[in-house]
Formats: sequence, structure tokens, C-alpha cells
Amino acid sequence: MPSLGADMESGTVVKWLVQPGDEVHRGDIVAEVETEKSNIEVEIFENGVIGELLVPEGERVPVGTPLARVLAAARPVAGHPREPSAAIAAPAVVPTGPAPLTPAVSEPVRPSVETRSRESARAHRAPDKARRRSAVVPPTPERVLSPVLRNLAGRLGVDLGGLRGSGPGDVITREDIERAARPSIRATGRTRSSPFARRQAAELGIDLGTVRGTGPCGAVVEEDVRRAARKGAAGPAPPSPTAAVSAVDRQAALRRSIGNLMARSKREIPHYYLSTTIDLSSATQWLAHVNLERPLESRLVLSVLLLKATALAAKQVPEMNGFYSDDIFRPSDAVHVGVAISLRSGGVIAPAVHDVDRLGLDELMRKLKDLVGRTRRGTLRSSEMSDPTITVSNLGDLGVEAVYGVIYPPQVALVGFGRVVESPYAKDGLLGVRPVVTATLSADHRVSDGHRGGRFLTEIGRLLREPEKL
Amino acid sequence: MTDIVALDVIRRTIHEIAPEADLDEVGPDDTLRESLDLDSIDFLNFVVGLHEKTGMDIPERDYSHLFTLAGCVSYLSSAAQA
Amino acid sequence: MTPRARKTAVPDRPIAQPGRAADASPDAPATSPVRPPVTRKAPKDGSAGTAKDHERHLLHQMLRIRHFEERCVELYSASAIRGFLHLGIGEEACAVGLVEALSPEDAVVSTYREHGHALARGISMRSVMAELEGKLEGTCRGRGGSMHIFDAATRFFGGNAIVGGGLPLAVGLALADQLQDRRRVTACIFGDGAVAEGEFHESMNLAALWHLPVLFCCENNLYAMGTALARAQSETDLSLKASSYRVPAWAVDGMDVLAVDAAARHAASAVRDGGGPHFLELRTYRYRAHSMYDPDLYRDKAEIERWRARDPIPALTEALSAAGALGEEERERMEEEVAAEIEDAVAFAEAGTLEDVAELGRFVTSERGPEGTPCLP
Amino acid sequence: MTYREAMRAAIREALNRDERVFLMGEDVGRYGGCYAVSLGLLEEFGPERIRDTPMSESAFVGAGIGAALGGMRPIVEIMTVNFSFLALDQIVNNAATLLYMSGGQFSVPLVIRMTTGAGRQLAAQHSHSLEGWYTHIPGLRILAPATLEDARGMLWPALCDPDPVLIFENGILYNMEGELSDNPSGVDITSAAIRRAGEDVTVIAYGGSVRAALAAADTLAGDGISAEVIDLRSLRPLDDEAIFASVGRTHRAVVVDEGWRSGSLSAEVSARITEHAFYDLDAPVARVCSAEVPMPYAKHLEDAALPQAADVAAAVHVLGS
Repeated sequence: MPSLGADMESGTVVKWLVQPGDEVHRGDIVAEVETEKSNIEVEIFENGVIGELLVPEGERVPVGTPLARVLAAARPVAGHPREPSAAIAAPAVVPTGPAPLTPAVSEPVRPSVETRSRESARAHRAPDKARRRSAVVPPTPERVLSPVLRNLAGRLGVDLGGLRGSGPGDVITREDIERAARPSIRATGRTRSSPFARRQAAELGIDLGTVRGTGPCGAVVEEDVRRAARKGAAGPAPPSPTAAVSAVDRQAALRRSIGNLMARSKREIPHYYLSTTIDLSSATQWLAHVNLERPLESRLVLSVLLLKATALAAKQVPEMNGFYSDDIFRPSDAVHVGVAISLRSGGVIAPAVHDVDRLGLDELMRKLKDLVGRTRRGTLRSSEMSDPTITVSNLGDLGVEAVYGVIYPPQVALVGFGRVVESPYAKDGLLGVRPVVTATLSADHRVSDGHRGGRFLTEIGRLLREPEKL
Repeated sequence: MTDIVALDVIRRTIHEIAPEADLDEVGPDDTLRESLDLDSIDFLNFVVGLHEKTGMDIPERDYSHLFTLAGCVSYLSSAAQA
Repeated sequence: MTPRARKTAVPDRPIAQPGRAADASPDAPATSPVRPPVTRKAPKDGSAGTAKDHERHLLHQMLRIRHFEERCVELYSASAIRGFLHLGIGEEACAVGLVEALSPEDAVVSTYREHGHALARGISMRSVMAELEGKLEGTCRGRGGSMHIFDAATRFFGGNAIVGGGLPLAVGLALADQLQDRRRVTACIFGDGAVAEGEFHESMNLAALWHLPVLFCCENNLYAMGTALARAQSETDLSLKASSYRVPAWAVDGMDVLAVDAAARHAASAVRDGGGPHFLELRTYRYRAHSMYDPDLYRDKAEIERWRARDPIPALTEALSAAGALGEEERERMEEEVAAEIEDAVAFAEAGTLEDVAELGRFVTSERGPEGTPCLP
Repeated sequence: MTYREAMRAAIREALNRDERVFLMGEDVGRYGGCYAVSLGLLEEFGPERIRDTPMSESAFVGAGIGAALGGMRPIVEIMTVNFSFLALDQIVNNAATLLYMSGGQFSVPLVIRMTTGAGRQLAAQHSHSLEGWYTHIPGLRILAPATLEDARGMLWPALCDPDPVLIFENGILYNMEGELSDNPSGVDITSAAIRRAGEDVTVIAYGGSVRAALAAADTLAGDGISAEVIDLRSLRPLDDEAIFASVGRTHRAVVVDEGWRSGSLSAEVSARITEHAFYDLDAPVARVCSAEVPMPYAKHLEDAALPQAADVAAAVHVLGS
């Protein structure tokens, strides 16, 4: 069971998306897990074949419990991205698969659905290449797909029925699906559905976009919704009482877990607080200018500048970015900025936007929108929950002028941005009215002190004065 | 666009970005973002949603017209007549 | 020209006919009115008055109608009356002569040029005017307007604006009387245009076949809208058409109210006495256009003037004066009475209310059954 | 007993019950009715009450209207719906409008019966199902008895209605046999009837199409599809409640109409479902109508033109129950 946040102690496997024998790819979603906060999709960071599912659906297990075993992959040709079918990845084939050459695969069984940081995941990519040809796999005429690929197709809105396979024996490959998805991602924004299915989905709280339609023209019909509802019922609210979490219960649990985490933070972390007022006239002017030229869909919000500036500043002052655990601070190379998003039903979640320091503003904007949307829908990925290296609290940019936050352990810093206000501001001996924001820093005294903290905040202010360079 | 149509467009858009929000509890002059707990991304999505449904181009300088329900209605209905 | 019997298929019933097509030509108005082969009778309630009283009454009725319709023109110009407005100015003798000859239990089925018939029938001028102004106080709550005046109390069955559409209806009303052994007449008024319709022929045939008590009255004003009779009919002698169905038929000078009155009384009593359907062709003329929007391009002004010279109202006025039966003072008083009645009707209509739009859907279907039983949904 | 005899029994009952009732139409007397519905009634009731008319649809329909205004309760028979157009003026401009035009003064308690429908190789001037045209007209009540019981029971309540009622008898039904109770009480003429209950799809039919719908339901049952068959019975006003309630249960609707598709009654039913039961629909409303051709004479062509049970079943399958 991946730790999807320091406050997470256990989780319930809602649904397995893979079965033993399925070949999986790094980045595939293999399971859905329910936590107090949200339903989370568990990613895998390995290429390989699912050996055994260790935790059945509906069971609640503590963080750290192995969920499944992953065997080394059977690949037809190393480096040649041809997607094997589920039949190819059947267990019977697996024993012929392991390549003996690398340490990673010399260990045929790995409890490796465990989530790890991107760095650690990346570290495991090497064996990937080393995996080599296995036994010759006879091409099969079947177009059978692994559930993983089906899931991928579902997520991308690709109708498998209309897809022509390019793999051996016309098997549909991952590439086929991704290719099919590319041009149609916009076009398939609308899900075909019958009116009754729509009504049912609304009543049952099911997102039609997630339901596979079996009606005419691929339309979602009532039966599809009912099927989805049954599945849903088997997940979040199955007969087993352990996993039965009503919305109210979940809200209470979320409140409790936030409370526990924050209490732990306040107990363990010696916070110190700094604040500074940042002149945003350049940033807002630049933003207005940039947005003037842009269609609505691609306009930027101020938060993007704030996040980017924070990430770049964190690069400069590494004591703000990383994890403190077991009495040791491990700075992080990557800057994954947790974005505090308040849930309208109550509570706050701070999932990560990855590698903010390296993202362009447009890309960051896109990711931010996506993240907010998925947070609201409760479809966050495990990595997003587990690996922020620093948190920014500003999206609640209404109302108050300053935010003094509590650090999310094991992180070591939290930056708060208050409301942008027009304020008298003296510069070069002249007083003017400018849009300003109060930036605050809550930081861990075990890792840094006020001097470094001040440097960090100052750097943010400096970056925001030159928004065009962000 | 009549006020009723405008209100419907607003209602549907709000529903998309914040299905749990109850527009009935928002007074005409209440601030939408505060009443419905919309963050800046939500608000942008709201504006995008209005754009998609009406085809209206909504420049950023007009955002201030969209802060309240009454403002949205009059903005949509008057702009559509222009 | 003297009336002469025409050889018809019903030799025992004398049929007068006024001459051939030439007589029906617009250029040759009948200068010598055709009379039915009967002597003029005194009114039924002759005990209460003299023949001259009756004639003065006929004059009064014609004046009511004439001035009412003249006022309608004004009101139309002032937009108080809208829609199609068909005026019968010039045709008053037909309306008055015919309707006055009927009894209260008789039925009248009329056309869209029916103000005169309605007023002569005794429907109050107030409710007719209110109907024309679309008011709730009108005969039909403002649902019908000028073309559709209905009144159950006087058995006035419209107001039918489909040319020829009223004839089968009249046949049915007469059939009901026959089946219920009631001695009633159904007077069915239509214009020369209706003669071209199949419904005319079907109805004449059916009425004759079943010997029904219908008095068919064709107001031949020589034009079906703008089409002259001779341009629409191969046989312009309309009573001849009727007689081909074995229906006794007369042509009557429709510009002479006394002639119409006498012919209608004769025919109505024949019908009432079980003589089967009768047909009267009332030869008349309308001075004004077909309806208010009609530029009157299809006839020349001289023709209108020739007919105006035979206007039934001055004719009767002069005849009564000459006979010493109508003094100047009395004539003026009659005019004043009519003017006052019209003023009253207009005031009534203008003070009238508009039906609540919420009532729009009423009377598409009945609210109660004929016996007061509740109706189906 | 046949449908024809049930109809005749209904006329006889009406003639016996109310002396104001009489039957009038082409060849209803000596000939016994074009479809022998009134056979023997002339002898029983005499020529005053069983009146043969000339071939003058407009005159005798109009006379029916006039007689109704004059206090009678006429039953007017028109041989087929195709001929009724010769009387369209009277039906549409008079019967349907007099009450309204007169501000509620004159109601027209008239019943007009006519044959409709194809299936007897009578070709393009005796076979069309044009009752849908009449359903367009406010002021008319339109009935379509599809069963013996309705043939027997609809006439009397129709005669009791103070407003004009048109009864459409599908010619294919006249020889339909069945049992009828001895108690000839009038039936309700305001509502539709569920002729067969089902869960998966609602098949809406009337008149002659009800049999096709029921046959299709039998076939579908063999395929595991449970079809509910609604007989509209009253084509105007439509029993919306019954339709919506059924569609609310089954979420699918197929409308069967022997009329042509364009501008048809089936279009009206379909539109109403879409307007009022949209969020109950799990599939588009389907229609099975006659081919848009004048009805051909040759049997195989006529069969091909008409909605058959197999067409109804196929339409249901396409909806994917």
C-alpha cells in the first residue's frame, strides 16, 4: 500500500485494474485505492508482469503492505516497443521471461507496487533496457488486450472496437491507442449517452466520461451506468463494512487525518515564520498583456507565476525543498510543488505538480487546471499525493491578506500567498498605489533558519518582478 | 439572450465546475467566488464555460463584471444583444 | 315585364323567373322588379298595426342596418374593428325583407356578410357591435368577429365564412325539425358565389330529395368577390339551377323590400306547410367593396351609380311619404332613434371588456353536456 | 362475434336507447353498409333512422352537423377516410369550430364513423390511414377501436359527448372474431390501454396496428425481450399520462402507425415523448410506419408497404433492449 501522504496510515484496495499475468508498463494505473481523502489511482513504476495480487479488493491494509508481486517482463524484442497481448503475458509464458543479466531482474519476485519517489522510480529504469528477448512469442490473431490497455483506452476515450491493431496478429498496441487518442482528445470531450443514462448517472453520482458505452454509436446507455454503479458500489461502498465509507464518514475521516497530521507537524516541527510584501505590478501587468492576446482557454492565472517563482526560488535555496525524516533532511533535486486545494465539502488536499521548476508557464497552467479538476473529482494519482517537496497555499486567494501555514511533514516549508491588494507602496522615494501580495514562509528550524528563509522569500519577490523570465 | 437563458447558462456552467455548489443559495449580488468557494482556476474554468456555451469572447478586463450572479446575467444578456 | 310561369319539372308549383342572362348583367339592373305570383300580405300580427306600420318598421330596420354599417366603416378606419369586414350596404332590403318574414322559432344560417341579417333577426345592436370590436360582451365573446355572429336565443347559426359551407348545415337543421315533427323553417342565406360550390348542389339535392323545410335565399349581388356572375357561371339564371332539383324557385327584386318581404312570406309559409325546400334569388347589389381592403377594380363607378339610383331606402321612404304614411317629422324621429341606438351600441362596445387571455382555451370542447352532464376530459 | 357485429350491436343499442339517434350515410340502408356493418338495421329501424344518402359527403356530413345543432344525435358513416376529404370543409370548418366561434353557444354532438387502413388490396384511394390528419384539429375527439370490446363500447359514450367524435374503424378488423360479454356497458373513451404488460420496451400502436404490435411482442418474448403494448384508443386527445408512465418504466419506445411517417400521428407521439419523457429515454424513439407510397394494389407490394409484426420486432432489436 503506497503512502500517499504523511498523514495516510492505511488504504483500501477498491479495484484491481490488472490481473496476474498482465504485462504492465511504467506509469500504468494498476489499482484504485481509497483513503480518507480521496480515491487514488495507484501507478506502477516498473515494467513487468503481474505475478500475484496480495491484497484482495475491499481489504484495508496499513501503508507499506505489499499489494502485488511484479515479475520481470517478457518482451519480444528489447527496445522495440511492441505491445504483447494479455495472452502473451500469461503466467505460463513468464518463466521463460526473466533475463538473468541484471540485478533487478535476477530477483524474479519484487513487491514493487510500492510507490517511490520519481527519482527512485527513475533509478529502476535501467533494468528496463536490460530486459531482453525472451522466448519467441507466437503471434496471436486475437486482439485481446490487457486490462491495463483497456483502462488506458478508457481514460483516453479511445473506442477499441474501431481501432486497427498494428502489433503482431493485428494486436492493438499501446502505441495504437495513444495514436488514436491524440487527435480525438478534444473531439471526444463529449460523451455520447442516452438521456436516461444521463439522468441515472447524475442521480447515482457517476461521471459519464468514465463509463464505457455499449449503445448505438458507442453511446452510454442505462445498462452501462448501472454496471458502472455496481462496480462503484463494489469499490467505495462494498458489502464489507471495513471499506464502507459514506461521504459524511469520509469527510469526518479527512478532517481527522488533517488534524492528526497537523498536530504531528506542530508537535515535531519547530516552525518559524517570515513574511514580506511583494510588489506585483510587473507581474499583473505582464499577465494582463499576455492574456489580452490569448483565447480564453489558454489564459494564465496569477497562481502560475507564484508557483513557478516559488519553485525556482526553492532551487536556489535547497533547504526549503525536500523531506525530513529519521532526523535527516534529504534535499530533493526535483521541485514538486504541492498545491493546497480546498475541497468544497470541507478539508484541504495538497497534491503535487511535478517538476514545476522545469515547466513552461503554459504547461504549468495546463497541469494546474488538470490537477484542480481531478482533485475535485477525486481521481488523483498516487505519486501526486505522496511526493510534494514543498507546498504553496494560495489558491484560496480571496479574503485574507496573509496565510501562515502549517508544514506538511515530511516537507520542510510552506509558502503562503494572501490576497492581492492595492496598497500604497513606496519605491524610489515615490509613493504609488500598487497591487501587492503578502508572501509568508513557514519553515522547519531543524533544516534552515531565518536567514535562509529570508533569502528564499526575497528570491520569490525578485523573480516575480521579472515575470517575463519565469 | 434573455435573462432566463443567461441564468441557465450560468447555472449549467457552475454545475460543471462545482457540481456540489447550490446556486439557489447565492443572492444576486453575492460574490460568486466567495459564495461558491471558487478558486482562481475554478473561476477561469467558469469563464471558459461561459465562453463555450455562448461563443462570447470574454476579455480579462471584463472579468470584474462576472463577480456576481446579477453581473453575469446582465453581462451575458447585454453582450449578446450588442 | 310581367311574371311568367316557367315550365319546370314541378308543374304544379308556379315558378317565376325574371328573364334570361341579359337581365342578370350588371349593366342592366332589373328596372322592373320581379314579383312573386302572390299578393302582398299584411303582417301576421296585423291586428296590432296596419300594412303601413309594417312598412315603416321595414324602413326603420333598413335604416338601422345602413347606418350601423356606415358607422362600422368609421370604426374600421379608427382600428376599433379589425379583420375582414364585409358590408351589405345596398343589400338591406334583402336582409330585412327576408328575416322579417320568419318566425322566432325558425332558424337562420347566414354568411360572412351577415350584420344586416343579425340585426334584422333581433340580435341587439349592442352585442353585434361589441362582437365586431372583439369584446367579451359580444355575441360570441369576441371569438367570432364580423364574419361569425352566432346567437342561440334567436336561432341564428352564423356567420359562416366558407362560401357554401352553411348550406349543408341548414339542410341538417331542417332534417332535425322534420325528424322531430316541428313546423319550422330554416332560412339559409348565401351569395351568388356559393352557387359554384359543390355544397350548393349537394344541399339542394338532399333537401329536395328528403323534402326538408329549408328556405334557400340567394343574395345575388352579381359578384363573387370580384368575379362577375357571368364570368363564373354557364347558366346565370340561378333559380333555374334550383328548379333543376325540383325546388320551387323565384327571382325577386332585392332592391325592393316589399317585394322581398312578400316573396319571403309566401315561400316561408309554403316551406312551413310541408312544401319542402324553396329557393329565392334576391337580385341586389352592394355599393361598397367586397371587404375593406378591396380596391374595387372589377366594376366601374357608373354601374354602382346606376344601382344606387334604385336604393331601397329612399325608394320606400318616398313611397311612404307619397302615400302620406311618413311625415318629415316622423322620418327625422326615425333617423334620430337609429342614431341614438348606434351611439349607444358603440358606447357599449367601447366600454366592453376584453376576455381574459386565460380563457383562450375555453369552448374548444364543451364544458357541459347538452343535458348539463359533465363532459369528458 | 366479429368486430363488425360488435359495431352493429353498438349502433343498435344506441338506436334503441335514444330516439334522437339515427344513422346516415352512403348505402347504410338497403345495401347494408359498404362493409355490412349496418346490415339488417334498415329492416329493424326503418328508413327514417337508417338513412341512405346520395354520394354527397359534404352535404350529408354537414346535414349531420346541422341535425346535431337541431337536437338530434346523428351517426354519420363515411365509407372510407379517403372519401371523408370531400367533407373536410364540414368537419374542419364547421364541426370543429362552431362551439368556439359561437363563444360556447353551439355544440355539435355528432359521431362520424369511417373505415380506414389497408390490407384488403383496395389500392390507393381506399386504403390510407389518414386519421392522423384529423388528430391535428382542436375540437374533435378521435377514437380508434382496436378490439371487439371497443367496437362495441365506444359508440355510446361518443354519442354522449356533446362535441364531434370521429371513430376510425380499421377495415382489416371487421372480420376479427372474439368473445364479448353480454353486458354492453360503455367503455371509457379517454384513455389508452395496456394490451400487454412488459418491461423492456413500450410499443405504442392503435387501430389495426395493435395486432401487429402484439404479434411482435410474442416474437420478442421468445428473444427474451419483454415488450409492453399500448393501444392508444383515443388519438385525440392523446393519453399522455399512459404513454409517459410506460416509457418511464421501459425507457424505450417504438411507435407503430399505419399512416405515413411524415407529419404523422406517430411523429406527434414521438415528439411528446421527447418533450416530456426525454430523461426517461435510453434510446431514440423509433417509428414503424407505412412506406411513403400511395398504397399499391398487388398483395406482396401492399404487405411490403404496411408495418408488419416483423418490422416492429426489428425496430425493437435495433434499439438494443
